[in-house]
Amino acid sequence: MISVPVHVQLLLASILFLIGLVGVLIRRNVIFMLMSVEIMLNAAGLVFIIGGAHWHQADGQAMVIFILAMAAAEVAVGLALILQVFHLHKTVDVDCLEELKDTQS
Amino acid sequence: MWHQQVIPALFPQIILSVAAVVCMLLIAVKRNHAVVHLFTLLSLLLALGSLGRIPGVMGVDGLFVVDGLGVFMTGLILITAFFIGIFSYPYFSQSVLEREEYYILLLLATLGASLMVISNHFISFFLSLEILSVSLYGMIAYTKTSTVATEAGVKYLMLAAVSSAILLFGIGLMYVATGQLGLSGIGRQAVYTPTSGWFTAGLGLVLAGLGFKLALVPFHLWTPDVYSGAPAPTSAFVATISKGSVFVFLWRLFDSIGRDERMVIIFVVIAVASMLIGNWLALKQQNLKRLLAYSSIAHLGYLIVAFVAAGDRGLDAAIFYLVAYFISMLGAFGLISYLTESGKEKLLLQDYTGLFWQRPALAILLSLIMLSLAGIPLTAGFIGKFYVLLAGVYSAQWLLVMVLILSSVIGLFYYLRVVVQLFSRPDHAVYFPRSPYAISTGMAFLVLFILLIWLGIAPGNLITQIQQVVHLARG
Amino acid sequence: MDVMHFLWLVPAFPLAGFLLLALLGLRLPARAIAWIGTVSIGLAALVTLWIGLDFLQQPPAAGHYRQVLWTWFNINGFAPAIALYLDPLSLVYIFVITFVSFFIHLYSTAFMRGDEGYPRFFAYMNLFVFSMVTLVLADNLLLLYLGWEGVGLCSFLLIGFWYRDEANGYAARKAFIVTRIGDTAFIIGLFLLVKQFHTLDIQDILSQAPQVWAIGAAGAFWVSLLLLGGAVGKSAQLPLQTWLPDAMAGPTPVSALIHAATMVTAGVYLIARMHVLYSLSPTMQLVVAIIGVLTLLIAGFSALAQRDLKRILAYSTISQIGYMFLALGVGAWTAAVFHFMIHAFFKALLFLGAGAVIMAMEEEHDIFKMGGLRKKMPITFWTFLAGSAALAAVPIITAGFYSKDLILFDALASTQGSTWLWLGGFIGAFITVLYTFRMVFVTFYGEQKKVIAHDPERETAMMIPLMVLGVLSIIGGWIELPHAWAHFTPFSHFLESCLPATQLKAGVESWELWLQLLTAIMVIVGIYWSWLAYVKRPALAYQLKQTAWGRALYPFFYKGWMFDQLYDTLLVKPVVWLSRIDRHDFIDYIYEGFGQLNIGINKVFSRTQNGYLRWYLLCVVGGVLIIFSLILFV
Amino acid sequence: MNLVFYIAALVAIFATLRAVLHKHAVHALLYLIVSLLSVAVIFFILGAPFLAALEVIIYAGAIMVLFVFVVMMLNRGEAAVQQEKEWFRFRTWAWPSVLVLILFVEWVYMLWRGSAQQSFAGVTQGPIQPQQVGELLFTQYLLGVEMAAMMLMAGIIGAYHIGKQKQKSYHRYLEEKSDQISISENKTQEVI
Amino acid sequence: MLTDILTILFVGGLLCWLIPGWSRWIATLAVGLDLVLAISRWWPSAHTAMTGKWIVEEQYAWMPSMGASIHLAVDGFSLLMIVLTLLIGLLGVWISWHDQAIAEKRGFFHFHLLWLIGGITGVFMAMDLLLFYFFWELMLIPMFFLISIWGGEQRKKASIKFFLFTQLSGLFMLIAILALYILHGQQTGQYSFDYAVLLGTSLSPSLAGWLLAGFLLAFLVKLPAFPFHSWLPDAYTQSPIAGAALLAGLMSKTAAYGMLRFALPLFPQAVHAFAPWMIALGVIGILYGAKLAYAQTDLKRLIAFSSFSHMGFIVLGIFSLQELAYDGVILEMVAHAISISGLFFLVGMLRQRIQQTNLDAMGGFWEYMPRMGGIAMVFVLASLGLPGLGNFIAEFLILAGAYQAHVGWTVLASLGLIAGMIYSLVILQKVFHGKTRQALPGADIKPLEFLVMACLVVVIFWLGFFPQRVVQAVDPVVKQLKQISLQELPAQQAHQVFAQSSISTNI
Repeated sequence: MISVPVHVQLLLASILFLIGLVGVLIRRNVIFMLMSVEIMLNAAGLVFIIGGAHWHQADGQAMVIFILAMAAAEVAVGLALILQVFHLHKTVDVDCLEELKDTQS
Repeated sequence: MWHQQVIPALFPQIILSVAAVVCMLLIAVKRNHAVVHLFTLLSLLLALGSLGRIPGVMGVDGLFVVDGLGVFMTGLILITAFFIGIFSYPYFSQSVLEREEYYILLLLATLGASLMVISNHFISFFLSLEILSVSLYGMIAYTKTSTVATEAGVKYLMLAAVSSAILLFGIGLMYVATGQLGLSGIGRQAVYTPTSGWFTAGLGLVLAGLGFKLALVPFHLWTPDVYSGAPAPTSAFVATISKGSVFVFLWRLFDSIGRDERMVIIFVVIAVASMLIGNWLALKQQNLKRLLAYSSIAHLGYLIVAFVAAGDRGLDAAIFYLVAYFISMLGAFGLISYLTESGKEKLLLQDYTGLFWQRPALAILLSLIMLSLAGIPLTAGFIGKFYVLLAGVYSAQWLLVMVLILSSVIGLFYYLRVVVQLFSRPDHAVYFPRSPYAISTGMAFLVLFILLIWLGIAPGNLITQIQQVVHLARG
Repeated sequence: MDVMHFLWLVPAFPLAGFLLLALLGLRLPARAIAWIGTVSIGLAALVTLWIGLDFLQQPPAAGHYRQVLWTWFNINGFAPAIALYLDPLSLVYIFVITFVSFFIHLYSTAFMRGDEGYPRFFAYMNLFVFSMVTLVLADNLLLLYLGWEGVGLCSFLLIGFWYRDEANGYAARKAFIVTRIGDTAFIIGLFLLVKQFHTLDIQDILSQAPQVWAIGAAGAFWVSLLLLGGAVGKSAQLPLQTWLPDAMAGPTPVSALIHAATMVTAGVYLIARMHVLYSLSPTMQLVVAIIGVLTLLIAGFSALAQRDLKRILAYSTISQIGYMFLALGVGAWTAAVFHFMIHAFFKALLFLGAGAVIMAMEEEHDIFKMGGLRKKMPITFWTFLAGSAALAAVPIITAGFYSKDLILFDALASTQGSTWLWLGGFIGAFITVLYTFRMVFVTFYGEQKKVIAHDPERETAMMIPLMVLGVLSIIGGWIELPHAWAHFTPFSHFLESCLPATQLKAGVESWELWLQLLTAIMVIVGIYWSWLAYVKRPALAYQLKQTAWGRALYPFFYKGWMFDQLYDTLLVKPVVWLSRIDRHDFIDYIYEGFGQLNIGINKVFSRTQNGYLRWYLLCVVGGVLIIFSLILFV
Repeated sequence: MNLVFYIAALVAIFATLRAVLHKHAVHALLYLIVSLLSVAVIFFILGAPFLAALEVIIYAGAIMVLFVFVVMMLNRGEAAVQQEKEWFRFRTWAWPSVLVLILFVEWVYMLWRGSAQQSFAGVTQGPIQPQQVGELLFTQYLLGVEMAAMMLMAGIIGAYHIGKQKQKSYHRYLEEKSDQISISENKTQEVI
Repeated sequence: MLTDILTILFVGGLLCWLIPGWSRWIATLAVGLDLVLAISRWWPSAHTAMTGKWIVEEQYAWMPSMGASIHLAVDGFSLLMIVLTLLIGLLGVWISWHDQAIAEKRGFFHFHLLWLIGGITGVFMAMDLLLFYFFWELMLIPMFFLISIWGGEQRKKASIKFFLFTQLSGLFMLIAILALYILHGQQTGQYSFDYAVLLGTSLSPSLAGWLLAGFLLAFLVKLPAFPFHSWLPDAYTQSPIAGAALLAGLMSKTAAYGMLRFALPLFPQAVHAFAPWMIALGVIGILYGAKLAYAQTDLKRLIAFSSFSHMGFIVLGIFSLQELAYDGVILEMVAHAISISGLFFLVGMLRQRIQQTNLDAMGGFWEYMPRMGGIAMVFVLASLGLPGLGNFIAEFLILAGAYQAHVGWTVLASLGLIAGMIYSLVILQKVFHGKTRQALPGADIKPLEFLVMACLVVVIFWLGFFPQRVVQAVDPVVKQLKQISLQELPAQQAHQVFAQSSISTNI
């Protein structure tokens, strides 16, 4: 098969993960944030695949399947919520959601 | 593999799953709030009753381990869910929305939590966590016409998703390092690779993910927003069940991989920060739900003290503490639910001014809860705190013990502020509604009241019970 | 039946009187109050007389009598008892106390008539007599201290008797507090004694002390110093003399009883009682003598400048007690006690006379606004003159001559005496003559300046005490004649069993007559000078006041050598200032500061809860970063 | 095969970066799909053909389509791109990026340290076949599958409840206005 | 009998709450009955020296698995304090009989009052350290409510401040108790909170020092001693009269009791190392408290600070470790409880008449209330330590005892006698003397009030002239404490207590 060392593979996963993380942090559009979360989940899945490959186990893959299911469920609820937010606020700007906060007394 | 005992061992969880499905069918047939409510309560009771049928300690497929700890916590979760179910009825009956789905989500969330406390494997843990989280998204944003509930939902969803991703990445790294997903397997492997970079990095990420669920500093920022935005019964759920179950898994995880010295340092830092910052944040808080949120941050910090103390004593202490904490939080959020008037929750402390002069029983209950949270004798909270301190002193965690003391005094300040507010004479006439659904709620309050006092005065029985449970977990 | 067994009645009668008046006083008619108040003291006096006669006829075998009423408390052998102890010294004292008190009470029944505090007055006075008797009869120092504080309390209550005037309250407080300063020294002395002897029984201490301490031992020094502190406070000696002049704010009978005749001599009693300790510490004895001399001089000069009749008498009292201290200091114990007794007679008399004058003058105290009363108030004048003569120690005919002369002689002739001490006493005596007769001449001679509104001479109850005391002031001295005249000394003989005789230097007896001659000349010169300055040529006194020295010294003397101002600046003002600036307790600010600190921290952290989801996420990332850093770097 | 891995990796990184940074939602989604496809390739290379297929079908197919739907529903067009540009300021992204960069350094350091302790030189064994995965899922992880079902049920109910809009009698042009009124009412009620 | 006393109080409290109309009578009955019970055991035992250690002892299971039990026992000392508590409690009920300030929710008031008395009584009975701590904290709750519901204008702040101080310090004691429990368990294998069991635990000097510090902190705050007194003026002034009397009169005494009963016997050697510091605190407290008292313009604050000043004597007495001083401390506990209650009752009566406690509003009241003035005088005199009243004997014994060991400090402390007089006289003179500020015809003391005050007056004179009864009753305790003074450490070792700062390795 391939002889790319594991840590390089993990490096790839990490880079993808962190790109996703940056995306969550810097985008004000909720849809983009959700997308970035998907990137992160995908990167996490990649790690399981790497692990599964190296220990030659199916467990890693099983886990990724569950991750997929979870991503689907989360996206479903997430998108519904985004729609509701847009419905209520007429925007997808996450910084507009700041009604809940500590009021300085 | 599958054998006959598996089914009785998982009776409560199976009952909950079936109940969720049946509940959905009930709604499909005809929407009726009362019926669904009663059905939910009954099924929770049934699940609780089925606990007695559990044959004994056993593992299931390597995914679960049904031991004393798991059974005890399942029972606790079911009872708590039962109370939340009771409190949901008056709360949602005033709502204009469809109310019935809430109970499905409640059942599912309870299912997730009750699965988590017996999880012995990362896959089962991850899935139960997600059942819990996904149900909670729905529960938090349930009153969807409210901007705050939606906002709370979005915040919780985003943060939970990110933390899930972090958690998953961490699990992945641990998997890469050990090739195991079961806790016992990881534990076996961890002995050989205690300082492995991948393993510790993974563990650190897992810690961050769990820390988020437990709302430990610095992953705590969502708590007040979610508590105050979500419907009061949901807040009660988030504050109690969701944290308690994750805490149990945390305990199992570190029991199997051992408490590495560096990890202990991290926990000490987190505990100190949680205790202090949680209490500091609550100090001048005027919003009761936010105040409870901050208080829960601090309380989880206290729990971590018991966690760091480890051992049977630590587990005893942690479980007792959880029980006391659950009772207090349930009562507090129950009262908020109960006093909610046509969908409008009484959030500000000043809304409670003079409660004593109008509804003395409620005021006394709430002050007792506050005193319990503050850990004052006569209440369950005192024995809990005493127990945690005992565990801390026993393991010579002097720093944690001292911080616990100091921060609990900071905490006392705001608890007392609430109490004083309840008893102060109002400037103008105040009116607190008498909910038409007072009987069941009132009974629930009475039970909580008695429990608070009883556990505060004569905790002997429960302590013995817990000690047996802990032994069962080991044996 | 042993008469001595009734000793407890001496304090019990005044106490019963006090309790009756305190509990029922508000309901009783004035006459009943007067009866209770006076009769209770009279009974005590009778019992005293009875016991005293018995004591003289059949002295107890041990020379004293001890009556234990009950054990106060007993802690591992340290067991002070409520017990009475009668020996010649205490007998003299209770004799003087009960009799003088009786007459003053009698006087008061008339003097205080019509005052709204009539029952209160008699209640306090009875309580005072009880305390004073307890003080004197106490068998141990703790009980003595009880009486000691009790008389202080009564002094306080009676000085501030007319409570509506805040100045009276101030004077009362001052008296109580200043004496308390001395008392504190006293009680520390008691601690020392407890530590040393594990007992407070006076006789035990006196018998053990010479065995434990050699002469000049530090222990004896400290104990006697501390006890002296108490004595100095109560007896208004230097440096705690400042309260007495102000104490004149009380009703005049009070001044007569408490602030002249009895309480202020408690210090003398204490030192006489504990004389063994002072004998063990020659240094302290010298200190006592020096204090006495300085006090008598300072007070004498102050008296010279006063205008208030009662204040003159007050300074005079201080001065005369100075003589007693001088006597104690030179080891002339009996002389001190003798002077105490004589002084009680004539000073009580003088105060009572002054009271009558002031009553006649409608509460006018300034002697320069009086005058010419000689004719209008003959009884008062003659008795007052008798008292003044005794105070000035007019030779041979007055009791004061005998007692004071004895002191002056002993100051020179005793083994501890010296020329300087004598000289001080002698100058003091001269000044005494000057201010006494200044007072007499200004008050009773010259032209009348005010009409007498209410003639006290019509009050029999007031005149009887004047006359009795007047007689005593004249003849009282004959029980102790100078050695140079005759060996007739029954008084010191009587006291011999408890107070040692004065140790005289060798070959001094021949001086005594010369000294008496000198004194006699001095007195006559003094009287003449006073007559010259205040009757014959009043301008003389005025001119003297206008000289540079006069202008400098007169206000200085008038203000009692500025001691009040000194203490005010050194002690009172700093304390008051400190209290004022720290009224709210700076410690509290520290704790409040902690509170504020926490609130500040709360504000900081509260800012982090700003509601922005992306910030929350950032914090989660920060958390991961922290965990990683902890893993890597710890 | 190594080369394929590196190429796929570079593509994935590039596409992901574009997806995260792109101003236009639909374009970004397309980039994301590219990224997912290249990750699928890597899955394949790492011996997980079944998962590679699932990645393409479910992730790149189903889930991303959901996103596209929502983006379309919101239908915000050029204005949205403009707004994205406005939102994308220096102070918005500077600090998070710095923080993540630091995290990245620590992260890589830890991975590198880990590799020093545990060295795995690439994948040596053959791929894990779908039937192996299936067997596992239907034996040991059977309960996990059940749980996933429950999780999906929760998701569906949540999404259904939140996403369901009330029947309204107004014309759709009026809807916006009435919503605004309801918002302001809500705001006054729920202000904290 | 001990549980009976507690049960009567707690049940009586509940009854008061449930039957508010009769609460005053129920409270009177409950406390009175207890008082009779307690006196019936104390009076005979005070006559004769006791033979056994405890007069009454009872033990029930509580948390058997942790070695905690409901172990109640009393000796002469405890019973004395219990009698005192119940007496002042009863008088407290009576003095607030017509108090308008508590007219609302009177039943609830009496509930708290009885539970407060119950808590204090429990503290004096508990012979299990955990139970002791339990009662120790239990006292706070009713007190907190008494202040925060029926208190004065600043009641919120005062009640919270009070609670925070006492709670924080109490937690330190809890830690010390737990550490002691664990250490003893590790040494002997017997995990128990029982006083008798823990008494002989052997500890290294540094460890004993730390544990003692934990205990002392709680006691010094509750007493309060010098730097920990900040809560006192607020709490004392803001609480209702019966509460203030119990707070100043008895809750502070629980601290002194705790030191004598627990802190000293448990850590006899560490006590020697601490003694000089504690004495310093005590003496500073005496003088500083007196200074603060003098500066006050509010009568209640003045009395509050005077109480603080007097507590300094207790600290001084305890830590001088002398027999005389121990007796003095116990007498001071009793006498001060009586006198300070009297003063607070007095303030209460005044406030009922003029609706405030500011000294500037008072003056010349003697004219209208001579009887009350006379009674006030007794308590003022007690406060300034006039012989013949209980406080004098107590302070004398304390100082005389302290003098045996610490001359310099005692001399300083004696200055407190002067200072005490200065502020005490202010009470008398500013309230009853001086110009009449306002006419109060018919304001003199009422029969019930007179009864209450008369009881206190009688007791304080009784203490002044017949303290032997008390001395005899507490003799065994003093004998036990006397042993402590004999267990002196070598000076070098005592030094190490402070030198070693960390104990984490020792457990």
